[in-house]
Amino acid sequence: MDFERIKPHLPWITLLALVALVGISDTNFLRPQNLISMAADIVPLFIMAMGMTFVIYIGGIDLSAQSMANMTTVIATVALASFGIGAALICIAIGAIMGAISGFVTTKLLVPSFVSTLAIGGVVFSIGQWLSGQRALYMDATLRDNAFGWMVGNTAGIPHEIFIGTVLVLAGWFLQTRTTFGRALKAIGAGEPAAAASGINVTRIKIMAFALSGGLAAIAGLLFAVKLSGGSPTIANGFLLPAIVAVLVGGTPLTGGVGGVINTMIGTLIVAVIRSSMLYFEIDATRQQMVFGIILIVAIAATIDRSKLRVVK
Amino acid sequence: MYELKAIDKKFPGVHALKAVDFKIGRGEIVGLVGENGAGKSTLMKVIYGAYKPDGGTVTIDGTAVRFQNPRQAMDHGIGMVFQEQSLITNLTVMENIFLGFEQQFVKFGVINWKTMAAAAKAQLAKVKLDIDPATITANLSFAQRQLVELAKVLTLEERIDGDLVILLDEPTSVLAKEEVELLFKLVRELTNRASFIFVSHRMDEVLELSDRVYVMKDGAVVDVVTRDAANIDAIQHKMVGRDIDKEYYREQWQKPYGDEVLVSFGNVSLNGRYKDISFDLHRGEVLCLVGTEGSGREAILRTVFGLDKPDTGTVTIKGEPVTRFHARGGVERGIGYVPRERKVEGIVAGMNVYENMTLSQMGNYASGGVLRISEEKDMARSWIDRLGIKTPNVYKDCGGLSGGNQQKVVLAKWRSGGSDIILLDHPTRGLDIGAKEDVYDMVREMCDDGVGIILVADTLEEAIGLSHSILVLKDGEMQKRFDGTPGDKPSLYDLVHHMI
Amino acid sequence: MSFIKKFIEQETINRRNFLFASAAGMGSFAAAGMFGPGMARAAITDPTVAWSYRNRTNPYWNEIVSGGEAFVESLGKEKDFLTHLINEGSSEKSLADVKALLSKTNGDLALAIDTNDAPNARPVVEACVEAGAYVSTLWNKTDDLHPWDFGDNYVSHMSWSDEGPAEQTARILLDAMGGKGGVVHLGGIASNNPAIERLNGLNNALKDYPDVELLAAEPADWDTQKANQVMSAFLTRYGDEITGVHCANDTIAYGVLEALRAEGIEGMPVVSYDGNPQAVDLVAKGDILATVFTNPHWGGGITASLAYHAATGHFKPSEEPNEHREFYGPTIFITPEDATRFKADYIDNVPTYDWTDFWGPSNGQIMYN
Amino acid sequence: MNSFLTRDILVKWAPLLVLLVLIVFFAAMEPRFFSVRNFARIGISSAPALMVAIGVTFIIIMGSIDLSMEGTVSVCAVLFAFAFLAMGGTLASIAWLALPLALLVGAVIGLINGLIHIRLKIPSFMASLAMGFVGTGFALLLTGGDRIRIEDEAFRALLTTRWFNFPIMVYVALLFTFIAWFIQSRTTLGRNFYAVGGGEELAHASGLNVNRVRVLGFMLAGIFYAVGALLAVGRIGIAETATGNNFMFVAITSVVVGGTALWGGIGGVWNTLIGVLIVNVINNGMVVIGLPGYVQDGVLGALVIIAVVLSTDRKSVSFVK
Repeated sequence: MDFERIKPHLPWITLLALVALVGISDTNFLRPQNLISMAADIVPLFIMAMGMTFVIYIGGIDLSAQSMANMTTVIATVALASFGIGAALICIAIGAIMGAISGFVTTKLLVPSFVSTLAIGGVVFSIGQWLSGQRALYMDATLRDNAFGWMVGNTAGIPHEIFIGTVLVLAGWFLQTRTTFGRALKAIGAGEPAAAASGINVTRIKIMAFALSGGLAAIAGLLFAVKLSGGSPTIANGFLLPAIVAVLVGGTPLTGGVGGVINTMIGTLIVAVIRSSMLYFEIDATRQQMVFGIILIVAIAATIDRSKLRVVK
Repeated sequence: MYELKAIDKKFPGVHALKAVDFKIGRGEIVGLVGENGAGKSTLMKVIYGAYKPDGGTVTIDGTAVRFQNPRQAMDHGIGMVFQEQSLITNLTVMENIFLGFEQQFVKFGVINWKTMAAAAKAQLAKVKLDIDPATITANLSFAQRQLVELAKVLTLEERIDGDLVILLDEPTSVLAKEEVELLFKLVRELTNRASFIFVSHRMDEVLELSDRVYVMKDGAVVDVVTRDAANIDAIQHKMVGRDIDKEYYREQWQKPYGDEVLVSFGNVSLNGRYKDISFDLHRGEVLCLVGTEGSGREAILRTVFGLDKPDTGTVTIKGEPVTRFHARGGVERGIGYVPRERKVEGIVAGMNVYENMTLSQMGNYASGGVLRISEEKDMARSWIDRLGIKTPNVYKDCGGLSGGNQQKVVLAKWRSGGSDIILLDHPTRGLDIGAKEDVYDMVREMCDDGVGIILVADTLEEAIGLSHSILVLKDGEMQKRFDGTPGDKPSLYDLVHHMI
Repeated sequence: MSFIKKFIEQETINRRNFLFASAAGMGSFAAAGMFGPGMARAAITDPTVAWSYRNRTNPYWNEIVSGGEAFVESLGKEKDFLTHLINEGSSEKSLADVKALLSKTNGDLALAIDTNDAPNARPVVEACVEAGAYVSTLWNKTDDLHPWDFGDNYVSHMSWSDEGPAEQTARILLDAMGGKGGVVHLGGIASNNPAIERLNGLNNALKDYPDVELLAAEPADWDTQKANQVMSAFLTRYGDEITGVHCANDTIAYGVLEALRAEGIEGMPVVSYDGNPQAVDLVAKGDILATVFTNPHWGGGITASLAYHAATGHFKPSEEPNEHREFYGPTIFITPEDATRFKADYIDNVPTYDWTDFWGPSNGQIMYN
Repeated sequence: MNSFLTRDILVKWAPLLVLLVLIVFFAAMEPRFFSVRNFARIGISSAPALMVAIGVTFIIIMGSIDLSMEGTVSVCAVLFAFAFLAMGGTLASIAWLALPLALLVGAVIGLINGLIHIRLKIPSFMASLAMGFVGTGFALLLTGGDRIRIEDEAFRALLTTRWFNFPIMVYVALLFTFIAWFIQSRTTLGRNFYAVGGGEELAHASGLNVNRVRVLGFMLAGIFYAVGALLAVGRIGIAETATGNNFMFVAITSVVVGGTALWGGIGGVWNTLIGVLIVNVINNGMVVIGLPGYVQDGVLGALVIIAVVLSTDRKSVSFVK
C-alpha cells in the first residue's frame, strides 16, 4: 500500500499541515520574519531535544537534561569572567561528564535510565544551586559580547541561533548516519543482544549517548544563558517536557532504533507551532494546557510509525 | 469435522495463503510440512484465531465460524501447543496452565489457590510430569516447559464438551528421545478425544505420527498424502520442488583437518556448568558438542566466545592463553558466533543487509569513526553473490528476510570480518530443507578455507553427518569422544547411549 | 492600624481625581487619532492588551490577572479582550510566547509581563522594542536594564522592596514570641529575588532580638505541599524549640498551618506575605499574625494600563521622570486588628481603581544597592 | 543450590534492608528522628504518594508506564471538592457521595487513558504523558486557578484524629495497600498483570484479552490516584490544580527503589510500600539532620541510586535501558 510509503514522512507532513492551518487563520503567521524568529527561539530547546534523541534512540530517557541546562547557565555566567570563551568548553565538558555518569549508573549499575537520570539531575541541580549561591546571576555585557556575541547576532536578517542549530543538526545527522558510533547506536536501539554478540562495546556506546545528551543539554543551557545574558539554577525550567515531547512527536518512539535528529528537528518545530497556535487561535488561558495535551495525542497518533513498533507497551 | 475452504491471507507485499483447503476428521492426526515461509505458521495462526483470513470459510461440523481472537477458537475446542519458550516465565506453572481461564477457581472475586493447584496437578499428571504446580516457570528445564505447554492445552478436555483440535508446533525440538516417545504415546491415547495437527521439521517424526500429511509450498497446499502412501523423498521433493541430494550432509566433501590448533581447552571447569573439559579444535575441523539441554554444550560455547570465565583450567586461542573474559573478547580474537536465537542475537531487525554484515567489524570500513558506506555496500554485494542471499538489494531490512537468508547474513558478517573460528549454535534450527543444505554447503566451504567450527547441532544426524570430531556431554562432563571420518561415523545409538 | 488607613485615604483621594484624569485621557485619544497612520508607532489606536505571567494555580497571579481584567473592562471591553500568556515557570516559553504574539499583532501590543526569571527581561524588552510594542514589567528584571534606556517602548517597571515589609512582619512575629525562643523560615524558590529579600528582612529584624535563634531556613518553593512536609520535618528536628514561623508567602503558610494542625499544635505565631484573601481570613481568625498586602489586583491592572496608555499615546513615557518609570508597588500590613476592615474594603468589595492614576499608590523610585 | 537461595532471599529483602539502614543512619545522626511522632509525620507525607505509587505499580508490572498521575490527581481532587461543597460540604450530609464520585472520576480518566493507549496504539509513555497534560489542563479549566478549601472537620479528621498516635489517613492508606495486595495476589486481574508483564504476546496467544487487562489496569491505577488525591486534600485541606504536582517523579522513583522492575513482571505492592517509605524517610531525614536545602536534591539522587543498586536482582537482568 502507498500508505506504507507515506508513513516515514508523516512528521513533516504534520508540521506543514499545522503551519498551513495556522497560516490560513492568520497570514501574519506565515511572514518569513515570523517563521525565522520562531525557529530561532526554539533552538535551545531543539539542542536539548537533539541530545535527548540519542538516548531515546537506544530506548532510554534523559530526565537530567533540564537540570543540566540550569547548571550550565550558572557555570557559564560564573566562568565567563575568568575564562572568556573557554567557559563554553568548561560547560560542555561538565555536561558531558555528568551525562557519562548517568550512563555509567544506567549501564553498569543497572539503574533504569528513568530513575538514574532523575537522580543525577538532582545532583546536578544541587551543584547549580550551590554554585549560584541560590540566586540569579548576570553576565557582564562586554565580556559576554566579546566571548559569545557571535551566538546571538543577526546576519542578513537571520539570527545566528539558526546557524548554530543548523550546524548542530548537520553534525548530529552525520554522527547518526555516517559514523560507527551512529551505526552502533542504531544496532543497540534495534537489537541490543545482537549488537553485543557482534562485539560492539554496548556499555561504552550507551555511556557515550548519555554523555552526548549531557553535552548537548549543556550547549542548550549555554546558548540560553548567552541569550538572556545571565543564569540561575531554575532559569531553564520548563525545558524538559517540551524536549521529550519534541522527540516523541518527531517520530522517535521510546522503543529505540527508529527516528533520529532530523525527526527531532521537525518535532521541535511542531511543538513551536502548536505553542504559537494557541495564541493565533486565541485559546483561553485556562484551556491552553488541556488543548495542548489533546493536540499532542493527535500529533503523536499521526506521526508514530507503528509498523516499527513490535509491541505497543 | 473441522474444515477450511479456500482460505486466503495477504500481508503487505506477501500473499501468505493462497486458497488453502484443509480438513481434519475426528480423532485424526494430520501432519503439516513445508519449507519455512511456505505458510505453515500463517495457516496455524488462522486456525487458532490469531489471524483473521481475508477470504474463504472456516466451518466446524458444517457451521461457519469466524474467530476474532484465540480465545474464541479455544471456546470451540481449538488449542495450540507452542514451542517451549511460550510460557510466561515469571508466573507459576499453575498460573500458566490456567492463564485466561482462572475464573473457574474464583469465588467472590478471590482466586482459590488450593483448588487451582490441585487441578494443575491433575493436568500435569496427564503428561506424567511430577512437579510442584507453584514452581516459578523460569526454574523449569526446557523439556519440562514443553510438557507444561501440553498440559495447558489439555485443560480443553475438561472445559469443552465437543471435539478438540490441538495444534502441535514443533513440540519435539527440545525433547529427548524418551520424552518424544512419551509425547507420541500421549497423543495417540488422546485421539479418542481430540484431533491433532502436527507441525515439525523432522520428517520421520511427522510420518511416524500422522495419518495424513499436508505439504505446503509458497502459501498453497501442494499435496496431501496418507501415511501408507508417504515417502520422505517424495514429500521433500514436493516441498522444495527438487530432489534432496542423497549426500545431504555433504559428507563427500569432508576433508581431513589441518594441524594448527585454534582453540584448546585444558581441563577447564566452570562450577555448575561443565567440568574438566579438554579438547583441541584445528583449522578446517568441525567439532560437535552433543548432549541434552543443560549438558553444558552452550556453556562451553560461551566460554570459547569469551563470555564466561571458567573457574579452573586453561583456555588457549590461537596459541594465546585467554585471561580476560568479556563480551567483546571473542570477536577481538577472530571468533564468530552464530546464535540459536537468530532474530535476537544474530541479526538486528530494523537494520539493512550491509549494516548487519559490517556490524562486527565497522572499524574496517571506517576512518576516524566515519564510515565508508560505499565500501560496505560493495562488500555486502559480493557476499550476497557468494552465498546466494535472496534479497532485492542491500537496503532491505534484515527483519524482512527469510530465516535461511538471515542465517546467511549472519555467516557473511563473520566470514567477511575474517573470523576463522566460528561457533554454530543450532545453525539450522527452524530452517527449511533448502536453506539447511545451503548452511551445510557453507560449513564445508569454511572448512576448506581453514576455518575451525564448533557446532551444537539441531539433530544428532546433523551432528554425525557434519563433524570431524564429536564430544558427547552429560551433566557437564565429557563422556566420550568420537571421530567422524567419512565411512566410519558413529551411529545414532552410539551417541544416545552416552548422552543419557 | 494606621497602614491601612493611610492607604485607603490615599486611594480615596485618587478616586476623586478620577473624573479629571479620564477627561484628560479622552483628550489624548482624540489627539492621538489626529496624527493618523503616518505616525505609525507613535500611537496605536487599539493595541492588543496582554498579560504574561507564571501560572494560574497560584492565588497571587490570579489576583494580578483580575486586575488586568478589571483594567480592560474599564476600557469598555470584554474580559476576554485581555490576552493571557502563561509561561508555566519556563523562561523559554515566556519569550517564545511574547515573540509569537508580537508577530501576530504586528507589534500593536501593550504587554504587561513578569518574565519569570530576571535575565529573561532583557530579551523580552528588546523584542518588544524592536517590534514597536509597549511593555511594562513587573517583579523580575536585571539591575542594568532600565526603561529610560529604551525611549518610549519600555514603559515602566514595578517591583516591591520586600526586605522592609518582611522585616516588619518579622518584628511582629518576634515580639509575639516574647523576644526569645527559636524561629524557622520557609522560603520561596531559592533563587527568586523576593525569596532572598524576605529572608533578608527576617535576618535584619533578628539583629535586634539577640535571644531569638534562627533555627533553620529552607526553601519551600512557594508550594503548600512542600511547605507542609518541610514544616513536619522541622517539627521533628526542633520540636518545642520552635516558637515562631516566618513564611515567605501565604501559600507556604497554609502548608505550615496544616502541619501544625496535624500535630495538634495551637497558637504558634506565624507570619506570612502577599495578603491573599484566604490568608486575610486566617489573619482575622488569628491563625496568622500578619501578612503583607502588595495589592496584586492594582499591580496587575496598572502595569497593563501603563503599557496600554503609553501605546495609545495617552502619555509619553520618555517625558516622565525616572521615578515614574521604575517604582515600588504599594505594601500594607494586615494584622488581626484590621483584617476585618481590610477584608471589607479590599476583598469583599474590590475597589474600583482609576487606572490612569499610574503612580498614586506607588512607593517611590526603585533603589539599587 | 544453597547459595542460590540466599541470593534470592537477599534480593527479595534488600529494599527492606535499605529502609532499615536508612532509619538507623538518620536515627544515629539525630536521635529525634527515631520517635513515634516523627514516624507519624513520615506516614502523613507518605500516604498520598503511596496510593499514587501503588496505582502506577500495577501499570509497571504490566511493563507499561503511566505518567498521567499528576493530572488525574488534580482532576479528582478538584471535582471531589466541588461535589463535596455542592452537596453540603460535610461528611455528615449526602456530601459523602463525593468520595465514591472521586474514585469514579479516577476510573474514568484511567479508562480514557487506557483507551487512547490501546485504541490509537500509542505507547503508554506518550499516551499517558499527554493525558497528564490534559488532566492538569482540565483541572485548571475547572478551577480557573482558584483553590478550594475543605474545612469540614469530619473530613479533616483524616489528618487531625489520631489512633495510636497515627492519623486516620495513615490507616486509610494501609487499608488500600491491603486491598491492592489482595487484588495483586488473589484476583484474576491482578495475576493477569503479571502475565502481561511477563510476556504480552504469549498471554494473548493463551487466550488472555490483553487489551482488556491493560485498560482495566489503567482504570485501577486511576482509582488509586483518586484515593491519593483524597488523602492529599485531607492533608492540607485544599484542592487545586497544583494538588497533583510532583507526584509523577516521586511515585515512579519509589516504585523502582522498592524493587519493581520497569520492564514488567516483577515486584508488587509491598515493594512499593517500602519504596515510598525509603523516599520519604530520606526526604524527612535530610531536613531532620539539618542538611542545607540546596544539597538535598543531590543527596536524594545519590541515595536513590544506591538504594536501587542494592535492591536490583542483577543476575536476572541482561540489560537495562
